[in-house]
Amino acid sequence: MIGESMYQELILEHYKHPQGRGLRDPYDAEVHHVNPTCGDEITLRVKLGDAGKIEDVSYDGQGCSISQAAASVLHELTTGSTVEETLSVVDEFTRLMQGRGKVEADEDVLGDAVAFAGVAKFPARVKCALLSWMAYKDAVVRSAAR
Amino acid sequence: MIGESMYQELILEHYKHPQGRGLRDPYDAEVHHVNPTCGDEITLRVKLGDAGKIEDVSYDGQGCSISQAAASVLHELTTGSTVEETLSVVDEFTRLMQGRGKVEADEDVLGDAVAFAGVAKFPARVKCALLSWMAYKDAVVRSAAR
Amino acid sequence: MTSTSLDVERIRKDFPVLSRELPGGRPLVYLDSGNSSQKPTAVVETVREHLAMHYSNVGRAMHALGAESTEAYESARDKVAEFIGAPSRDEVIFTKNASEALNLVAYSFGNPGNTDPRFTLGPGDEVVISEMEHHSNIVPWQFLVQRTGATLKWFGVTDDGRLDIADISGLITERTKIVSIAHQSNVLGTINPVADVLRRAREVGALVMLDASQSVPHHAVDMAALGADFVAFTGHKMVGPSGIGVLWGRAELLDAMPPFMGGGEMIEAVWMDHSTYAPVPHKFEAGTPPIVEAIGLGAAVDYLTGVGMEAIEAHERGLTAYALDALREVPTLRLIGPDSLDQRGATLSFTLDGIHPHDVGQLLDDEFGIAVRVGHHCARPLHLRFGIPATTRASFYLYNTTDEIDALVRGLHHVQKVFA
Amino acid sequence: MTSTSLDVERIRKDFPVLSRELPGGRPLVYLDSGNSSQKPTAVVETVREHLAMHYSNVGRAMHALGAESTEAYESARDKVAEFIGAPSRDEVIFTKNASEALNLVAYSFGNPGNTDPRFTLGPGDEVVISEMEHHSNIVPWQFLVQRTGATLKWFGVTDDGRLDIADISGLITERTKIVSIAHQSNVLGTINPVADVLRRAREVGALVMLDASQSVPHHAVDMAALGADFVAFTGHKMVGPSGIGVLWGRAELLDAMPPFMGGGEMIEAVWMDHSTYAPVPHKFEAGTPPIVEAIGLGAAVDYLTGVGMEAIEAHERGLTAYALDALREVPTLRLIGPDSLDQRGATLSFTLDGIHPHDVGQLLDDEFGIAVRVGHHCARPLHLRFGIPATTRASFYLYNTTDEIDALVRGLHHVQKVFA
Ligand SMILES: Cc1ncc(COP(=O)(O)O)c(C=O)c1O
Ligand SMILES: Cc1ncc(COP(=O)(O)O)c(C=O)c1O
Repeated sequence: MIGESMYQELILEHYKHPQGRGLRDPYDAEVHHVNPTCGDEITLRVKLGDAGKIEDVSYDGQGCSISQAAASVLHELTTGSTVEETLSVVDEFTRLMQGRGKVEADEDVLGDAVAFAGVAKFPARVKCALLSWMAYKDAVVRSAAR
Repeated sequence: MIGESMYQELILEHYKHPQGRGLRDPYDAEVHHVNPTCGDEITLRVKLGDAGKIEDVSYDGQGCSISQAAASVLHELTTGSTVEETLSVVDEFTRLMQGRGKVEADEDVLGDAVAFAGVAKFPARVKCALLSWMAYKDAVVRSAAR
Repeated sequence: MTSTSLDVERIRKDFPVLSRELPGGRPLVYLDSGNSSQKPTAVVETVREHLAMHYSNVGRAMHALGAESTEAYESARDKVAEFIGAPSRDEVIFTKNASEALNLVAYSFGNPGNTDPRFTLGPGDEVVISEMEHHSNIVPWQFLVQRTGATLKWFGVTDDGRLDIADISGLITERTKIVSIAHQSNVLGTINPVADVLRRAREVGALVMLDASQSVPHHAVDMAALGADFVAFTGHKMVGPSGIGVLWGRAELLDAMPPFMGGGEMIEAVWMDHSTYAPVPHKFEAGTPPIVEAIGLGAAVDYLTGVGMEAIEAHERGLTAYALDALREVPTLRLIGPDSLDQRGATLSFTLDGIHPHDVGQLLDDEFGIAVRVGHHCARPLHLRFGIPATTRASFYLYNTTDEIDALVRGLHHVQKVFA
Repeated sequence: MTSTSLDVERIRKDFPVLSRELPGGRPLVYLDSGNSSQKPTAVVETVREHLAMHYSNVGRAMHALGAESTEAYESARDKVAEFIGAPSRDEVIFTKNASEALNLVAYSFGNPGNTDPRFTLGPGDEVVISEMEHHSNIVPWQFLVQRTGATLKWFGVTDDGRLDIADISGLITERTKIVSIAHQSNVLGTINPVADVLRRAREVGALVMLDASQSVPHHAVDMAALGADFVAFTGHKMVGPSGIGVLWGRAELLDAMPPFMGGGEMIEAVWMDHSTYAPVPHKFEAGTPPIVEAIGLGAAVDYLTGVGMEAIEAHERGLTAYALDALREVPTLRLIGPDSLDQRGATLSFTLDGIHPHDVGQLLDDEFGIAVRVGHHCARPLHLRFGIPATTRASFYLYNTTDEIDALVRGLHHVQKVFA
């Protein structure tokens, strides 16, 4: 077992016990994203609250443990934060994932999401990890546009 | 200086003192061949005699020493022999040239033309050596067809 | 144990990476040769030695190094020609990979400058492929029909992973200009019934291309006996270097085809407004070719010939029999492809209930150093056909052992435990 | 002596072949780097080590070796991008050589499936090249106009070997879709006035491609500063392996172009009847790429950067000055190309009265181990322009010395004696 194993306990935990899974009403925007190369899918809803806060992120989907766990972590990190805060987390997560294993993760910003650092070395898996996060960014833009 | 130098004395001799050079009348067929990759050119005439003998091979051309010496050697080897004999020399010469330096030359058949053995290792020069010989083959076919 | 005349322990010593330790002290269990094979020292050293001590451009250079490189490069062509039983060495064209070889042939059709009726293509004409093709034998033909207005048709695949030739006469018709199918599937392992396809194609005057990327590395394949018109394969899957592939074609067809790429080496003479082209094979080798890579491929076929293609085939057959048995014992494992040894190679793709192949592959690697391939293996339509997004694939080669298959089975049990 | 900050004796030790003895005990005097360069140990060892110990397919593989290969391959892209000052790494596309890069761009025009007006091409549209181009920058455009009915036009060359831009406005017009010229001529050594060509092209909205095969190896070339739309170059001329070339293009153009070859790796999703494509650079990298070759090119640019491109340029400038002087003393020698240091690289082509270049080159090699190139150097139209079938060409690189130029001059005197 190597130090940087992709399957951190935390990822498996989120996979087996996903947080906030299921599609909930009401919502401001719903998006459906697919990764055509591996068939991973996610449907994701965003509900904005007061003072630029994210009131709820609800989702449903299918795919590998990385894609599913990433959605669960996303739910935890975004719900209750301001839109602005969450978008900077998304940016940091994207930077980490696209860094090909050479980027140092900022734990303060990423929290639990640092568990995905090992994924960055596998380009084919990066898309799995990013699927829900890209869907979230998309949904936020759409809900803000309403 | 390496053993298999391309510039055998004999080749330089033929280049500096070409045998039978110049176009002569009468003739049965005349051909003009060009090597477009290096610009070598030859005009060659064949006169058939009695009993299937080659009475004269006359030629004019321009190009590198290999192409010019090959024409001179060709003149020597063909004039006075039967068409059949000369064609088997052409075949053996072609085999040697296309053998990429791995074919053993048959000295009995080739005579002076074995001096060209070193050329076979340089694909770009093989065409120089073969130019007049291919022209000769072509001319013989044409004169026989008349 | 497999019964074979191949000494696998001795062979493993020829492949330095096989004794490597992966980070974290894992041994390497390489079961991904269908994706790309490992390289024996003989190939690595040939590449090194040529690059370091004999390198120069080929063909055009007229000096000692030029002669050495040209001689080595053209000898590699001889070796490959002999290895595949090509009627003529000039029918062996070096490309950068199998994909280029397939694209080269696809681009030969429907070129407005070429009037040879075998290579004209337009509305009403048809191209036939199959549902089990690698993307490299699908997309070039999609491009072709998009450019020309011709129609693309395809063989289906049966539930047990065979080419469905039930309606071969309805599929291959007088309108068919070319049929291009895999000789052996890179997912199913299926070896396709080339003779049946050829027979029908000949009836209607269609050309036949085989994507032999998965067969030439594993079986003695003879061009003359095979009887196809074009065959593509790739060096990196047959213990050769990356960056080198092969197109074999019948000389009279290659002669009739327009050139594909233009540039140095493929010309006879160039004027500003037109050019004439070199004879094959050079007509299709524009620019400086993958010189050292071709030479490395020559060393690879020498190596394979030294071991013996029959011995390799027998060894892989033994491994496949062993693996088919062993995998049957893994709960919920579903094999995608033939479950008998009949007309199949050493490639086994499967699913495990409720566990995504990405997770299977990554855990096998993470925990045991077992390298398998997961995903759609560049054959997405085949996976759609079976209603699954992805499979896990183990593929064997001359250096694999039954111990490694045991390790795979143990690994799969572990994966099932982790995700239980 | 040349004045330079480059320690040529130390550098020569990095290239094992330079201390090699040729058959017959000749030392090697390698003056043919314009054809293809030699390889330093750093490159050879990178290739060897990767092939032997870290090899696997890239991108698609999800295991330890796959990660190592992918990381090394994509790092090579980073290195090349940085080396040429590419605004984005995704603009660096790996091809098999410069010829493929040029063909790729030429095939992007006039594809019936692509309606982007920058890439449509038909009767009335024009493509502009020049009379000094390498065949690889002529023939692809001939193919293009043959396929589409467009017109090919070209810059002439002045008597002193410069691009004749006197009538640039008449040549590049509103009808011009693309101008493709050499950055530096492989025969004349001339460095072309890119800024003038770009200015005119921008006025009329034409795209500009540069064949930088002879400039990138020898000068610090910066894509952003250069301002062209496409740039092609090739690994084997810049101390890299064979089998690898580069196309750089502006991202927004690459995005707008249709794919060239189809296959694995260049797709996003494939159905039997259509496909969607991956973003650049992968969209243009069909099939298994030249993996180890790209990694070797990465080591090559590391090596060049380590020596310093400015130092290399200065060293070559010194050699060129020395050679221009030295060759002036050889009776009847006629230089084809600029005889001053102004806007020229370290490539010198010439003729000797009454002696065919083939004989010059072969004798230099036979007797002294001096490797020069003879012939038309894949630039036949340029030779026709000067009314000669061929030239002898000496081309220098970072490892050449003034002693080697002295050897060349002695050799030429000898050649003249033999053929006197
Ligand atoms: C100016 C120029 N363009 C293009 C090429 C073609 O490069 P390659 O043979 O690597 O495709 C060369 C070298 O052969 C060249 O010198
Ligand atoms: C059946 C099949 N065809 C074509 C290819 C493409 O080969 P390459 O990637 O070398 O172009 C592969 C392997 O990737 C394959 O398995």
